[in-house]
Amino acid sequence: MSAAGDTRVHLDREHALKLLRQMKLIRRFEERSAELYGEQKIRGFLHLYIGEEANAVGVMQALTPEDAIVATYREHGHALARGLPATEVMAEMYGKASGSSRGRGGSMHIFDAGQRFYGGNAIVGGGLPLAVGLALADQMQQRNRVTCCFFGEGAAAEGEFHESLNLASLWKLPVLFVCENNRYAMGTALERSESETDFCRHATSYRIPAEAVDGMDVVAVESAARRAVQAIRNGGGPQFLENRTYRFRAHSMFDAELYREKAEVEMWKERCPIRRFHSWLIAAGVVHEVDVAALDRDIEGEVEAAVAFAEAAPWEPEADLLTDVMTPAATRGVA
Amino acid sequence: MSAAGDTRVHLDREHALKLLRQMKLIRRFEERSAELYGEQKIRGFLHLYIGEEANAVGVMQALTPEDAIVATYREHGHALARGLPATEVMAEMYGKASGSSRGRGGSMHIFDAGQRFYGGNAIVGGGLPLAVGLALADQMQQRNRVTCCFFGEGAAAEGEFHESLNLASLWKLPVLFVCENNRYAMGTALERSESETDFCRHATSYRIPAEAVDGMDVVAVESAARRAVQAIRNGGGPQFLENRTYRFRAHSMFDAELYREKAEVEMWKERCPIRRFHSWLIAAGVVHEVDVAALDRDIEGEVEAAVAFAEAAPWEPEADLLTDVMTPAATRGVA
Amino acid sequence: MSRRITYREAIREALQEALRRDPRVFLMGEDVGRYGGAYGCSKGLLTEFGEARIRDTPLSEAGFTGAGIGAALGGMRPIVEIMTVNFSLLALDQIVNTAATLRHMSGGQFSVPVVIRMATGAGRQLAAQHSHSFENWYAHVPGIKVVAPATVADARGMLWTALEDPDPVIIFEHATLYNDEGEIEDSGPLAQPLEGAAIRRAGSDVSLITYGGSLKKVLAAADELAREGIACEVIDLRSLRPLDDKTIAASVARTHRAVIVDEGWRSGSLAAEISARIMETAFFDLDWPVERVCSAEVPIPYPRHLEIAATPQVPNIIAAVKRALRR
Amino acid sequence: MSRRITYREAIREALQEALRRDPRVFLMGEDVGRYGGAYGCSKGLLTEFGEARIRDTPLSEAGFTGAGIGAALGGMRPIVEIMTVNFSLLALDQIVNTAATLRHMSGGQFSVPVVIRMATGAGRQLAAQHSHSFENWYAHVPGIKVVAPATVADARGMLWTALEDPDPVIIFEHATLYNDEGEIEDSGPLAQPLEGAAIRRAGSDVSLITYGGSLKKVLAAADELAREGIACEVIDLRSLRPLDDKTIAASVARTHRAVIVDEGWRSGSLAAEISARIMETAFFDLDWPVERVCSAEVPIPYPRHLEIAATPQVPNIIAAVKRALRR
Ligand SMILES: Cc1ncc(C[n+]2csc(CCOP(=O)(O)OP(=O)(O)O)c2C)c(N)n1
Ligand SMILES: Cc1ncc(C[n+]2csc(CCOP(=O)(O)OP(=O)(O)O)c2C)c(N)n1
Ligand SMILES: [Mg+2]
Ligand SMILES: [Mg+2]
Repeated sequence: MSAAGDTRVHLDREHALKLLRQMKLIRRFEERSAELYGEQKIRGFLHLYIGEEANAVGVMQALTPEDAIVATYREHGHALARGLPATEVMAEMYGKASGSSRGRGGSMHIFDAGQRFYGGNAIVGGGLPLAVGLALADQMQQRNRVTCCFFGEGAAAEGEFHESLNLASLWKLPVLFVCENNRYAMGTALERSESETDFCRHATSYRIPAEAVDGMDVVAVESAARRAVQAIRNGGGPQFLENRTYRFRAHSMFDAELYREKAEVEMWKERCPIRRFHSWLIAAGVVHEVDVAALDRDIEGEVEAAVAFAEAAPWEPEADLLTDVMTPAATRGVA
Repeated sequence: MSAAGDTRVHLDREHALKLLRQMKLIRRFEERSAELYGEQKIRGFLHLYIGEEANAVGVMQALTPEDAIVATYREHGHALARGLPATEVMAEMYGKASGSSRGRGGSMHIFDAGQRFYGGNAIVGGGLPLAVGLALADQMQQRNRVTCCFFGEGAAAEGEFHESLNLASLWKLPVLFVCENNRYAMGTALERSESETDFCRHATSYRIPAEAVDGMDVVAVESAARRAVQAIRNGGGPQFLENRTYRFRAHSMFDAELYREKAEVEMWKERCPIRRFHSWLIAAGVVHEVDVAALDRDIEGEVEAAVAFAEAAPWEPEADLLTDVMTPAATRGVA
Repeated sequence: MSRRITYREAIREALQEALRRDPRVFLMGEDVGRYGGAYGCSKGLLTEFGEARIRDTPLSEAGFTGAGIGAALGGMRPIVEIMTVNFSLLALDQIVNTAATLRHMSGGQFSVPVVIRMATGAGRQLAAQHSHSFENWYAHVPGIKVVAPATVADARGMLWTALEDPDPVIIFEHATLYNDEGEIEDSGPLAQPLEGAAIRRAGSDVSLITYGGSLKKVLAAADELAREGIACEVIDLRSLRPLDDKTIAASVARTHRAVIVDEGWRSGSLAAEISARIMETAFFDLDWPVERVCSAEVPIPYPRHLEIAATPQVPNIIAAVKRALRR
Repeated sequence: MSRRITYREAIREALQEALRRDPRVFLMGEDVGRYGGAYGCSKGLLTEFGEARIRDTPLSEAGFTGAGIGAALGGMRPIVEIMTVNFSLLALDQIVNTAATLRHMSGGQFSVPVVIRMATGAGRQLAAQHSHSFENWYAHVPGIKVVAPATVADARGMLWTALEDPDPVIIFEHATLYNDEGEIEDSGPLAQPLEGAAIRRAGSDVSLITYGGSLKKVLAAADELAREGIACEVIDLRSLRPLDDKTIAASVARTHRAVIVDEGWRSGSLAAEISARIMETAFFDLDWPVERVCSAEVPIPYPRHLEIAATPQVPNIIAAVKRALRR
């Protein structure tokens, strides 16, 4: 692993296995979630991150526990990569009281105060101003922390994107903007939503340094994130990454995928971030197939344990429906 | 005057006098309005355009009666330059029933359907989507018309600016965006509201061709507007002008102007678009002092006639308060 | 000739008919084209009408709603689809400050014939940010009309009337209705009036007043109550602005009791307005205070049992009726 | 020791006190710094507290309001000034979908101690887009508190309490109040509770219920009615969410008649909610239906006589009271 301040990726065996494990955990967790959705254990909207794992995993390597994360409704991957327990994330997807958000949020609203994981925001673009504010709080309190904000390329058309980037740049706030450009916003292809499809040009129009990254390559993502985070910590103000990636699955479980060609999906699947990294590690001799097999067994166990945990977890009692709409009087003044 | 399709400015005597007259009319009209505000004849907010006259006047030369105009709350100048009768504009400022908007809108909401003058919009940024829609209607109905949208540089920080420019570019709509950069949004200097103060860079980040113009030079403005409008009529999609200008007066009649130096105002006043054009015309021998003196008398008469008209005009009867909240049944289907 | 179709099909047919009938009509919104609409209402329309008239927009609620308003001013008849009421907050400025004000503020010079459709409501476990009911907010604004088709026939018939209306019309489609089936009379005129409430069931004991997604719950409650000998009159408001005071007052004059069922949060709900109007128009007819069955004042939670607990349900309605009848 | 200051001075003092007392407090919004605030409330504060804590923002209502919410999450105590309620529509998504939902939706993990101040109301001839009253909309949303200081003492005292509150608090300042003068007691505690209505005048004939900018009109009407021998009880709601049902119900139980005065448009007004609550809590005490005096349902016009005709005025209030008393 890399020491603080070092922006290079040190791909030793330990770190390589960590990256691979996190990506595989997300993949397996989500495949299982899709099954559970079919079984109606998980309800509502479910947006899978499958295909995009390298982004959350790569970026998180550059962050410390003091940094903050703001994500979207497609955030299981970010939550797991951040280190939220798979058990609690799965219980949240079930809507159980042991879930990350006491089950109230479900798949789209995973929060974890301890991990500084600020959701789980399901209004497209809505998380960006929040990230700006978190960074402002850090700046005003002279804390050398980063707020990392993930959003899709579709969000870039929203007014809140524009206002947030301008504010962050104007006030030189420590925000890492990570645009996960998976080429579609639901069924709307990038070219139909953005007059300028090169997001770095957007970012630099606010004088925010930007870099486009291969979002199917976890090492490339980690490396770019480390550079960007270091620039922020050095007082360089906000930084922007455009992670070029792809979702292999439908937008949500309701999506018939009428808007893209099977061939395109297949082409991108060829670039699967897990498969690619795996092959490369084997070829380079950093890890061996037995390691990977062990990892797979381990992950399988972790995911099944998460499912078992969620199954066994209690529902929040109906009597608690109205708790925590407002902060209870007892805890006031503590916040 | 220039023929359609010709983007050069033909500064013959007639055209020169027209430009000078329009600028002077606006100036005199507004000076008189400020007095009338002091006399409480005009109430509410009053935002003077004094100093910025070259922009409305220059741009309007490039437009035909079929084109549409969308402006802000600082729109008396645009209204007069568009050819709305001073009488009706003044009556509107008084709130009289003979006003452009039957007196209901006042200074901030001047409308004229016949002139395709679509306000008079007092929500900063709010006119931009409207302009996009008007242009969309023209495009869909295969009418070769332009919609010209004026807004201040402060509006560029609003989300609606971003969304509108993106839409206009994406759909190649015939919109001329005119950013009147007078360096302040109320008391907020440009540098405090925009991370990138070169608006052409904003425009090009949506792939909209842009040009910065000396907004204190009516000929430069006319010339740039003609080029931009021609590009639009030729199917070039939206175009953007950043008109660099300055307001000589306070933001509104309530403003104590704590936020800028007298010296700065004085420096800009040196560049007064009317004085400059006047001197240049005299020096070049295009017009003579007698012409200008005649113009001044004429304008004085026009403004005083407008005031007299407004004074004599009736108030809308209270009984009509609720008319035209909805379209009356009788006129339905006509729209 | 009558046939059974779903609410979704009714909307699709209505869209198709409008697009065929009037070249000025076009549909725009997020994913209305290639995706076929978030709720599938416009599936297939892109093929028939092409990209210009079935217009996918970027995620820019304020921008494209404002563009719809502008296009209406420019002579088109836009149907703007805002995916759901939750996202319409981003477009509210354009609707309130431009669409609703333009006619009056310009002294009657302009009409704004834009139709804005959006899905609304809870019931699909979509949690706090995707389960709002802000019909009451829109119904508060002078200068617009607000309707909530609760039946397949209204979904089929109100769109055309809305398009013929010179003023902005907001159509609320409750998200739990799209799969529901209903009868359509093809022989008669399909168009349905925008205004006027409908009595969906006549009864003499109590007036149940509701709209949109709650109608089916109210009808179910009325069925159950009928088995206990309680005759409910069920009023479907249909139009939320303007409200049909006459139908409501006449019903209450007959029944002397009213229960309003509204999925909005209770405080400041549309139900409050109706209660206040009954107070004003039928106070001396009332034998019992008007009851409201609304959503609990909590962001709607994800788990099924809590979502059910938070929103009006048949048992709450029955209980309210029994309170009103002192049974 | 008591002294007379204006409502504007009261707010300025309250801001100053908060900024001095708590280093986590800062003020941000359009033109709060160099300009001194659109209504002059923060004049001079930039000099004392500097740019970081008196933070001028670009015209980006959604962006900076959301940033205030985020800063509150991050441990600060932001006071966000949205120039007026009219522009707050642009920030509504952030307030409703983030500030109001975060605590519940996260299972109680976060509090959002943000204070959002904004001017509201008509009365200054600012026409359709600058004269809104959307207090009712905010009062509809669970997860936030909404207050409307109508007196100088409340303007001085509620801000600090709001800042001590762990949840989002929206403060509405009616634009016609800033120049009004009132007494401040410097000897006692300056802080005023956020919740609870205040009886501004006791009386036994009718309960007049109001808030914010309408209070002075209601008090003037009560004065005039007193001369005719009619004793009005005047209730200033102060808090619009939560509402103080007890004070209202107790008053109506004494007077048996109520008139609500609310500058919002009538349909879906806050007055409707209060009327509905009186229906629910005091129906059998009522001798006459609750009356509402609200704004006419029209975008507020610019000319003085029409603005007056569109909004509640002393004569309308008097007429409503007389109707209620059948005089
Ligand atoms: C403001 C808003 N508008 C619309 C939606 C519905 N919606 C949810 S996700 C989505 C697509 C977003 O695309 P993108 O930002 O690219 O993220 P991705 O889903 O591809 O990760 C849409 C339109 C929403 N949640 N919020
Ligand atoms: C959305 C919105 N926010 C705030 C205001 C208040 N306001 C009116 S004009 C103005 C400044 C606008 O500056 P700019 O766009 O540069 O135009 P200028 O007045 O300089 O012509 C502000 C803040 C408003 N009318 N609308
Ligand atoms: Mg995407
Ligand atoms: Mg400006």
